Amino acid sequence: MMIDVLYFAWLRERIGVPRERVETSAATVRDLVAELAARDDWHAAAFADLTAVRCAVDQELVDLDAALTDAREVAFFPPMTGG
Amino acid sequence: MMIDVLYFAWLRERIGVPRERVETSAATVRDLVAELAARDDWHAAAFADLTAVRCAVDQELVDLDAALTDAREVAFFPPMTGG
Amino acid sequence: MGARVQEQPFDLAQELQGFGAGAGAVVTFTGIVRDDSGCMAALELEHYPGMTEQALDRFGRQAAQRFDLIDWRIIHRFGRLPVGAQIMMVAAAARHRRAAFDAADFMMDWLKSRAPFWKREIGQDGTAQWVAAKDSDEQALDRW
Amino acid sequence: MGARVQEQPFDLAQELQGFGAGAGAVVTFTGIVRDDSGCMAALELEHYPGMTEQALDRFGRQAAQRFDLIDWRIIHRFGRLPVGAQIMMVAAAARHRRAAFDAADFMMDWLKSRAPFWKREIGQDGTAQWVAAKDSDEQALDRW
Repeated sequence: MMIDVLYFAWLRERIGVPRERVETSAATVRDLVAELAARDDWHAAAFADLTAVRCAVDQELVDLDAALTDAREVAFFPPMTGG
Repeated sequence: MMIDVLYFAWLRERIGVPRERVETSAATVRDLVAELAARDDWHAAAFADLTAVRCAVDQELVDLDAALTDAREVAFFPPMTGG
Repeated sequence: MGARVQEQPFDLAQELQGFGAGAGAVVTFTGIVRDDSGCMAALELEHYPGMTEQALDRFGRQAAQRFDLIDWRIIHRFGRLPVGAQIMMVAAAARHRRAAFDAADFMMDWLKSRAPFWKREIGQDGTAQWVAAKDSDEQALDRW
Repeated sequence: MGARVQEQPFDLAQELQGFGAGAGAVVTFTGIVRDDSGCMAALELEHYPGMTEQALDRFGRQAAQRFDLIDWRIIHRFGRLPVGAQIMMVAAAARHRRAAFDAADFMMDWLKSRAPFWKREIGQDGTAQWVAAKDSDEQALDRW
């Protein structure tokens, strides 16, 4: 399936793009992260410490073991600092 | 000594005046209340239930056993309802 | 910084002009005349001139010290206030959120049962009834 | 009632025009860019368009239901905000004081660690540094 992957804050900076379209058959977010991290050094650096990474699937916060069934948009970002 | 005695809210209504000047030798607020309550039926009614009466001496909240030494102004009123 | 007692309305926006420069957090509370029964016309507030100003000023200064406020304001009205009218406001400015929230709460708790105001509900039929103090307001002071 | 995400400043007074008719208590919180180090120029806020609006709207609706609010509002800015500028505001209108305070507190706690914003401090020398999330903000959610 085709998924839009979005990056925010320092994940966006490390990877160098705010979004990319990827073809994947990953079953879970964690599987997708493994595929992305294998792409190049920048992706690997961004995903080196997963305790510092949060994720949303189709704009809903989920944890890394969430399924990707029918997902169209997956976003990765650091812990949020609103308010 | 001469003291200005002030009444607020329903104490003012029951007694019928907002303030009066009294000559007293009362040592404490409680003594003063006893003197005032003996004046007439209206004063007696106003002071019938002392659990419903609060007091300030020279604009500081005090309890009924507070001394009246050098007091110039004593006020009686129901529990406050600010805010 | 400061407390005021007045009959006329106040304007929250105007009160906050230049309020709390350097703060990271500003909390305001505004109390409004509410008609729960459906047959109230107004609230009439009596107060103790002189003592009221002193009391409000003390609550503000205590809050400022306890919560390290950058700025604070208390305004309380008296007289006849129709349903929907503002009764009073407090504002607290602090570096951090928690202090601003707690200071506003603290000032309100003291105002409720230690500021010399007495409220009377005026009905649409002209009847008047004194509002009784709530035990819960008295107990709220134990928190601080 | 409603949430808004915008780059331009907001006017608290204007936001409160006609806000919370019938309420007895209105609490507002305003967050302001604070310079603790003495060498900060601005805060730069990045957000996740689409998700942000949904998240703020959900926090507001949850607060309204939980605290029986008469009205609520959340406004959050993004972009470059100089020291002293407003970052965001929440307002809660309820019949009673406690509900209005708690609802504003509740919305703030959710905003702090569940609204998709990321802050970067821009120094007077042009350097930029991401603001780390605080564990205490995360833990604050356990209260609710």
